[in-house]
Amino acid sequence: MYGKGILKGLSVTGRNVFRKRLTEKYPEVKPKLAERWRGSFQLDVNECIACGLCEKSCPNSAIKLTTEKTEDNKKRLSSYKLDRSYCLFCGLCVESCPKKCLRFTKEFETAVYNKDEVVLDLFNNQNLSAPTSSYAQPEKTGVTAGKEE
Amino acid sequence: MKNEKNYPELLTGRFGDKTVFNPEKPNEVYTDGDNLISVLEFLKNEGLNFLADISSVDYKEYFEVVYQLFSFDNSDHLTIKVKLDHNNPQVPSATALWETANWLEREVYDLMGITFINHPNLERILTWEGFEGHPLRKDFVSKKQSSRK
Amino acid sequence: MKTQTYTLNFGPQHPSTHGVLHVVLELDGEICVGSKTQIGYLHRGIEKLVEDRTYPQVIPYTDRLDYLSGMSNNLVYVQTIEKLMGIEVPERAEYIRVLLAELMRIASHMVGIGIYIMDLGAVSAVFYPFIEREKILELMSHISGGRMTFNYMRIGGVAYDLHPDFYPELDNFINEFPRFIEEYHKLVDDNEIFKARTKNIGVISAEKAMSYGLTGPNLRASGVDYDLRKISPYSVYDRFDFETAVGKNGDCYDRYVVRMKEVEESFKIIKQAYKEMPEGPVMAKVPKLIKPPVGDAYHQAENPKGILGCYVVSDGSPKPYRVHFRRPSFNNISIYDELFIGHKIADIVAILASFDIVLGEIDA
Amino acid sequence: MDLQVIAFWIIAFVTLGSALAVVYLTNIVHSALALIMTFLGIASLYLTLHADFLAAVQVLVYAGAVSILIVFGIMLITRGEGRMCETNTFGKYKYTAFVVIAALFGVISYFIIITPWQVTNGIVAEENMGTIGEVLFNNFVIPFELAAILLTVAMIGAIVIAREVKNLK
Amino acid sequence: MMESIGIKYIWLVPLAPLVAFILISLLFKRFKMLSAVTAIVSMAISFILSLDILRLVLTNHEITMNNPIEIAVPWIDINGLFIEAGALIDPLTAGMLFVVTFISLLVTIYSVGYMHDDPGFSRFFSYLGLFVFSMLGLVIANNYFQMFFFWELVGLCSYLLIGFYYYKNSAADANKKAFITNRVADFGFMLGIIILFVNFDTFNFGKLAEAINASSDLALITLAGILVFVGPIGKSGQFPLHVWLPDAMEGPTPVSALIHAATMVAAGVYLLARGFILFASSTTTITFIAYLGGFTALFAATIAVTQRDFKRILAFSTLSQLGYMVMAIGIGSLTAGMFHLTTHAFFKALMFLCAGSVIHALHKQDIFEMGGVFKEMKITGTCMVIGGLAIAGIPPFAGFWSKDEILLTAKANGFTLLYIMASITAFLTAFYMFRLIFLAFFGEKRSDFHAHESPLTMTIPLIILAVFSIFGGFIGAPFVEHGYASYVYFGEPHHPTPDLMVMVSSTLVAVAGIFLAWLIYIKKAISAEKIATQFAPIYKFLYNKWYIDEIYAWFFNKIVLGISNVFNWCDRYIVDGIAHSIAWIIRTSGYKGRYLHTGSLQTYGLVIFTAVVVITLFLAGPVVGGVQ
Amino acid sequence: MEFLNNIFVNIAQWIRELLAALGFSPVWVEMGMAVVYLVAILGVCVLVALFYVLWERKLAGYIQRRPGPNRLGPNGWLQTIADAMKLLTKEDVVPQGADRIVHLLAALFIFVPTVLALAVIPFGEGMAALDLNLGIFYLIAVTSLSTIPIFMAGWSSNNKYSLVGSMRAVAQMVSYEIPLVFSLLGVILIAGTMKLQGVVEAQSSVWFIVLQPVAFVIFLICAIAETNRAPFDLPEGESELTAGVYTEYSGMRWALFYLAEYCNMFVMSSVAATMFLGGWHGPLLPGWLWFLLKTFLIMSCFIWFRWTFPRIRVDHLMNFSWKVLVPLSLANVFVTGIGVYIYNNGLGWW
Amino acid sequence: MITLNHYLLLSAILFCIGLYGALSKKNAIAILISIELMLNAVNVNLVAITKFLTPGDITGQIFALFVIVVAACEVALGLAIVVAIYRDRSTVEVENLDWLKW
Repeated sequence: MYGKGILKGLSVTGRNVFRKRLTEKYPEVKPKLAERWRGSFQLDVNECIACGLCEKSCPNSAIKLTTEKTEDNKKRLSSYKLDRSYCLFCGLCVESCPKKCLRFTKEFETAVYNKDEVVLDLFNNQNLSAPTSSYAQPEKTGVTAGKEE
Repeated sequence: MKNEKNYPELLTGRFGDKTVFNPEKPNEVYTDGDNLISVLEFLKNEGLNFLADISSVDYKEYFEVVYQLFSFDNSDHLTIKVKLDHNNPQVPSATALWETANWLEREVYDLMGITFINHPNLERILTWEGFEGHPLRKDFVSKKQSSRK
Repeated sequence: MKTQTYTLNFGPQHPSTHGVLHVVLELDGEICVGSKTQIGYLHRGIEKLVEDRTYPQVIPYTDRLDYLSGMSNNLVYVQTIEKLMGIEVPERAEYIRVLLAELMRIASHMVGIGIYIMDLGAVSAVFYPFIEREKILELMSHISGGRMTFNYMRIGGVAYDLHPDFYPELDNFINEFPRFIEEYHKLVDDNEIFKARTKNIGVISAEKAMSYGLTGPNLRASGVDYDLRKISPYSVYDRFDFETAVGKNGDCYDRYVVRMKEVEESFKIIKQAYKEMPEGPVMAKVPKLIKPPVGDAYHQAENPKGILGCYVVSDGSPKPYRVHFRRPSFNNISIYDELFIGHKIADIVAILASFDIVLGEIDA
Repeated sequence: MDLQVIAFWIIAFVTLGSALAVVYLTNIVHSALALIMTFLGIASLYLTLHADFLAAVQVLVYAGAVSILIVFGIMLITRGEGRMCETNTFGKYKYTAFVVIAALFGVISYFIIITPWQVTNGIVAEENMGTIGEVLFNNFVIPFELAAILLTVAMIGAIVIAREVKNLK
Repeated sequence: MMESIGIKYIWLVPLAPLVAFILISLLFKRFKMLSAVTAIVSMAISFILSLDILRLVLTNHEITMNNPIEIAVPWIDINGLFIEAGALIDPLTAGMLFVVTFISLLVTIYSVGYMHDDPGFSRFFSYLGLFVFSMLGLVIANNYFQMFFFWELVGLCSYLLIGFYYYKNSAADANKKAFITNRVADFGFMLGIIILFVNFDTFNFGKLAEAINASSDLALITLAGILVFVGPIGKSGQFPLHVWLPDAMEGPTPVSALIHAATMVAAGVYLLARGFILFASSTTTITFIAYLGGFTALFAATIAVTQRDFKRILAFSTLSQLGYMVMAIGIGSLTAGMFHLTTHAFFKALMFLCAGSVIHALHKQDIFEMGGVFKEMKITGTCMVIGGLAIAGIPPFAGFWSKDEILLTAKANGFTLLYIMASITAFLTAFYMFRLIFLAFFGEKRSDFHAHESPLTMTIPLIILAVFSIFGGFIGAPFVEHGYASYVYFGEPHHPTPDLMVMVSSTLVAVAGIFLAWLIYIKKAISAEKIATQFAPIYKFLYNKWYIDEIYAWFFNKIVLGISNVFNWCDRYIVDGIAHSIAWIIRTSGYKGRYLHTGSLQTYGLVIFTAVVVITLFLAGPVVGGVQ
Repeated sequence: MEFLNNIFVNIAQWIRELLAALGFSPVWVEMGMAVVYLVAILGVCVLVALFYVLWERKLAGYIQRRPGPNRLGPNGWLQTIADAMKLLTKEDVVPQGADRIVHLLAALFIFVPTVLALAVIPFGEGMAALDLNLGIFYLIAVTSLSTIPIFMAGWSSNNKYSLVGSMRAVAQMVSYEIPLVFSLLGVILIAGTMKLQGVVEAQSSVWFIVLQPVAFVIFLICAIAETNRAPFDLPEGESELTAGVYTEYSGMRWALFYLAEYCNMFVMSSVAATMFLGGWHGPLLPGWLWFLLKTFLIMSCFIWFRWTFPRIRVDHLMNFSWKVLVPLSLANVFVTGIGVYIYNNGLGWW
Repeated sequence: MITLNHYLLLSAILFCIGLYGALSKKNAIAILISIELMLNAVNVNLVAITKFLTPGDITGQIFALFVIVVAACEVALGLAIVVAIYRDRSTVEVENLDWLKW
């Protein structure tokens, strides 16, 4: 019958009116982020050995770090800037960190008011209190590969 | 992957020494601009009726245009390569054989500056009309060269 | 009535050009008599950019080609390098790759179909597929941390093993997806208006499709049974039981039908890959610094939009000498100019949407 | 001041004003829009004359259909070239015609004024639609049918005339 | 009395074909079969209604020639001119209606086969419809005016049908010839009825009959009678206005059948019968009619003997038979004339349709190129032989009885000369008819052709007509009680007593004719060529149809043109001179004045309204003053 | 109950008496009442539009498994007011090439037919601002005017999308007016009056949707088309013509078009409620509430259709009107006529 | 008090405006529009005269109805002709449409 398809369509949309709404009420209800969420960055300066691997691994040269020699002739980080306007959030820097001291956090509200604030100064503002992501870090739970039986 | 037909043999039988093979790479054929169209037409009739791609490489001394031929019926694959003079890169257009060559050649022309003879509409496609130079050439210098070394 | 034709700039800012496609239409009333497709508004020069990056650093850029199916793009690129270097990938990694590629296909088709039908005017029809796509993106974020730009595939395998949270979510998805498929068929398939809008509109004959180098669902809708997963199976596709979706008429309706069928087939593959996934490592042994031997390699794979090809030339240094991508949408839309002629504006929108194009891929 | 009098003067003002605009404006689309206004004014004039049915017909036919037809006609023949505000200019008789028309108006109005009209103040039926229907289908049934045929003929004729002539050469 | 649907729907009898004509020409032109079916259905309706009328007339004895039913409505009612449109039903009309509709129906059916591949298929059927409409309108007419009206329509239709193949020069010439000749005759007819109307103030047959009976002005009636007779002379192809009829063969053969058998030429005879009182009232008229008819009969028969064209022979035979009918009426027997018309309609239609069938099969018309067709076309051949026997007057075929009645009447009424002429004609008729049959159907093939029997739509009408040609004569056979003569008569019904001598002699004459033909053309005992060379002048004279056409040509070229030249001169230099000078003045002033015409409508409008103002002021000024 | 039923009538009566008591002559009282009615209608217009804009967004959200507007006010119920405030305070942009006066006037004129039409709608027993003898005819005449402002808007914007949209709108509205009128004819035949009150009163025993189901469906379809709503929203045709007629409109004037669309929908659904669903008839609740409920039901159907169907193509649209709806509605009128004749005269007419 | 004269004068003015437009405008469609004005003026006359002179009778209204029909036909055909002319001549300025002269 002509018009049957139309009625079927109406029944589908009509039924959906009474189904559960899926929208997350965001500001009130925070989203549940994945363990490996790639949010903002944190750098544990104390752990950092200033090897510069992260700088080299960045495809877009978003990371600029400078080092200085300490008294005992050890390399030491003197500044660490990450320009998020260039950042692809590919995670290659985090992966390349031999000490696992550069980490993703689970922060996702990274909008800023001033253009300058886009550049993260991880040397002075390590942001260590932020919840960390498990990306390229030793997994906290069930790291073993394979399904859970 | 093994081809069903022995294209080197077929081509040699048809074109003699105008097509050059590397015995280690059985899926690669070198030919020159003059014979290109007849080779392509021959191969198209032999079953390689899918022109997947036309790409080009700037080897500094010379240009190379690379045609990737596949078949819609089986997994046969043959790469046709044409070496071009670096000063005057010209190659006949394959638009008469495949409509898809139209845009692919325009892209090559736009980005690599290789002229396709008898192309119906050889205009820039990805860059704008007044763009100077051909970006994918190794000697291309952008006015705003990227910050990267 | 003989009327004067007029030029209508369809795009680059237009709700139904899927981004910044620009079609200069010559219209006689509502009927198109001439068309010129202009692209490049989203050209970022990826092929040039990656010449300055090392081989692994290229992977994030491939995410941004067809940003609706980043995982599949990753896959093509890493497979090309693997081909160039002759690396064997562990079996588990291959299964993960297939699983993710097929999930990606579903996600991409969800957008393709949804936007397609939205462009025909049925706005609700875009939300239901997006709900399913959202689930897939959640799944992706569990394993890679990103929702659209994954950078998950690695030369020689995948970056990490699957996250434990991934499994229950996937179970959930597998349970709920069939209901969506059923509902969506009911909503769209038999709708008379939808059929009137799409049947016999934008008909592409098999010859035309082959000549224009169409690939993917657009080619198969025209009746050409060409699917790389079947014709020359890469990865481990030869181990799965699935069918290729093939249309008959090559019109807009068939393109929808083929996509829907393909989604169902992908779903089958996902279930199989999930069930049969072996244990083991996910990375092959690859050197720290990747320096492929001098030479070139071309590899292509069946992406959601069509065949994505990747041509890599190596000069033996850690950076690729030349990378070229055969972007399926780029080839697909070259038929537009011919196809639009004689159709009404509304049909043009339908045709445009039925191709499921992504401008990031077209403009590279 | 009677309400009716006020209404009449307002309507007369609007009607004649927009009629003047029809003629005076030099943009043909503006003229057409002013024409619609005139039609509406005349429809209200009918209302003051207790011709409700005719008023509705006036709105439906003139304002709803004829004006749209005219607008379509304008769209078909007014093309991009040239400026819209010069599409409806006066011809060479702008002044001559005015003189003649003024004289004509003088004559007409003179006769209207001097004619001793036999006005009878009867009461117009409140609902005259039924009456119109009865009269139309009894006394005027042949003109009515003829009008129907005329409309059909005109419609077909218009289609035939305006249709594109193919293979003329 | 009126419980007959035929009477009730009498108007439908002529109207049905008209409706068919309108439908076909306006709507069905593109649909071949639909137009054919429409035409056939309309004819069938007419036929059935006519049949019903006939039944009524036969069973109801109150309706007689002297007591017809008359149904009429006013047609034109202007001061002093009252014309009505109506139907007059008496046995004469009923019989005629039957013949016309019957033949028309058969011809129409036949045409479906005959015209099958013709591009003008639908056009043909639409013309047929119009033709039959005109004829039926003529037949049921109750007054001269209506009759004249339809008479002219019949003329028009014959023009259309004869010129059916208008792209052929000969057809175009033939239809012009037919039309012009008929106009000449119609002019006489028209004068006649005008005279009648002026004197008796009515067109109605019945009223006229009373008036004529009451009138004593013999000269007037004679004049009117002869003038009215001019009409039949033309329409029924009497000498000397017969020239169009043989040429009318240019039309499609079914049309020839229709014209010759039932419709056009019969109209003349029918008019004679219908207006018999007018002619009978004057001895001069009636005698003139009788002798003209007799002469035409003989004259045409002699020509027919020498002709070579299949259809042309039949045409001259028609002429000859028409002469018979006219003669029959002239000698005072309306019954015999109409009886012969009826039987003649059957067998002449039969023969024409046979001719059509042969021509359709052979695409040849010259009988000397035929021969032996009988073997291939058995049905057609048999039918043709039946037709030949009927026309030759061999008992018991239809022609015998009617011809016999004419001869009988001629003898009984004392027209001995005519009786002899008629007998000679009968002999010649039998001879040329069987000359035709023997040459065309028997003997060996004389040229290369492939004949084949015609389709069913063509043969079935043939068979039906053949049956009627065999048995149709019995309706008026002397031994039949209440035969034809009891219904159709003038004055009182009178049965001529059968005269065995006449019967035998006419039969013998016919048999002799057939035998002669057999001798010459089958047995070859006598050489036809030899006769022709021996009597060369006569043969040539006859072959060229007595040089009538040439006489006409000479007459018109020399005399009429000569007179015309005189008038031409007068016209050109005197009349035109005046006219031209006036025209010159006007043209010159117009030439100068045209500059006032700008072609701009607005200018005209402006001038008009200026004029309105000025004139209003001019005219109304005084009135206004008066009012004030 | 009785009180509730007549509450608005009583209020009108009270105002009338108040005006009279204030010493105005009857003429001026009538004038005053006209103003009151006008204000009431405009109020209804605006309130209804604001409510339905929100309801549409809510229902669309529900259909798409979203909650819809939920921020401003309780559960988002003040959202449209906030939007209206925002739009009112936005800059009134007129494009450079536009025909300024016509462009500005179009947005005002769009309301004229709507307000005129609402004047005759009986919201309850005796609750019509005007009760014309020619009610339905008047409605038809007035709604036929609504093409003109849309044309004005499209033409004056000097934008190709707008022009194409307005041409589509005009063609569409003219075409669908015919079946719309014919579908109402059946009801008029049965009710035997053109008075809207009379039509409602004729439905006291049985609603005309029972007697005229085909006409109701035709009316519904045509009403959607007349109001340019999806699936007949070609003049806007977002994915085809960006925003069609309204492309160049912004701020308040765009809001006026937007509100007018909802007002038109309200008019159409009130007509449907009046003509087919028995107007104010219904048990228990006051008449005007019944009326509003029925209107609400039809409006919800409009919204439901919009969020379910793809857009019809322009040639299908015209074909559908001329080849399906017009013959169908004519047949309906014909059958209804015969039915009414038989009902009135019995079958003994032969 | 509004009398018949008011209406008649109004319609006279309307008629004269229309006539002026018809005589002075260049654009053929403008002329058609002006003719519509004239027809409307006539209708006003008809209705007004019926109302004031023969109030019970509605023949005037019916006549006006027929005038409306004729006007609708006139517009349809007029526009068709104008469109046809435009197609042929690419202009609808009546001053250029003077093929009526010799």
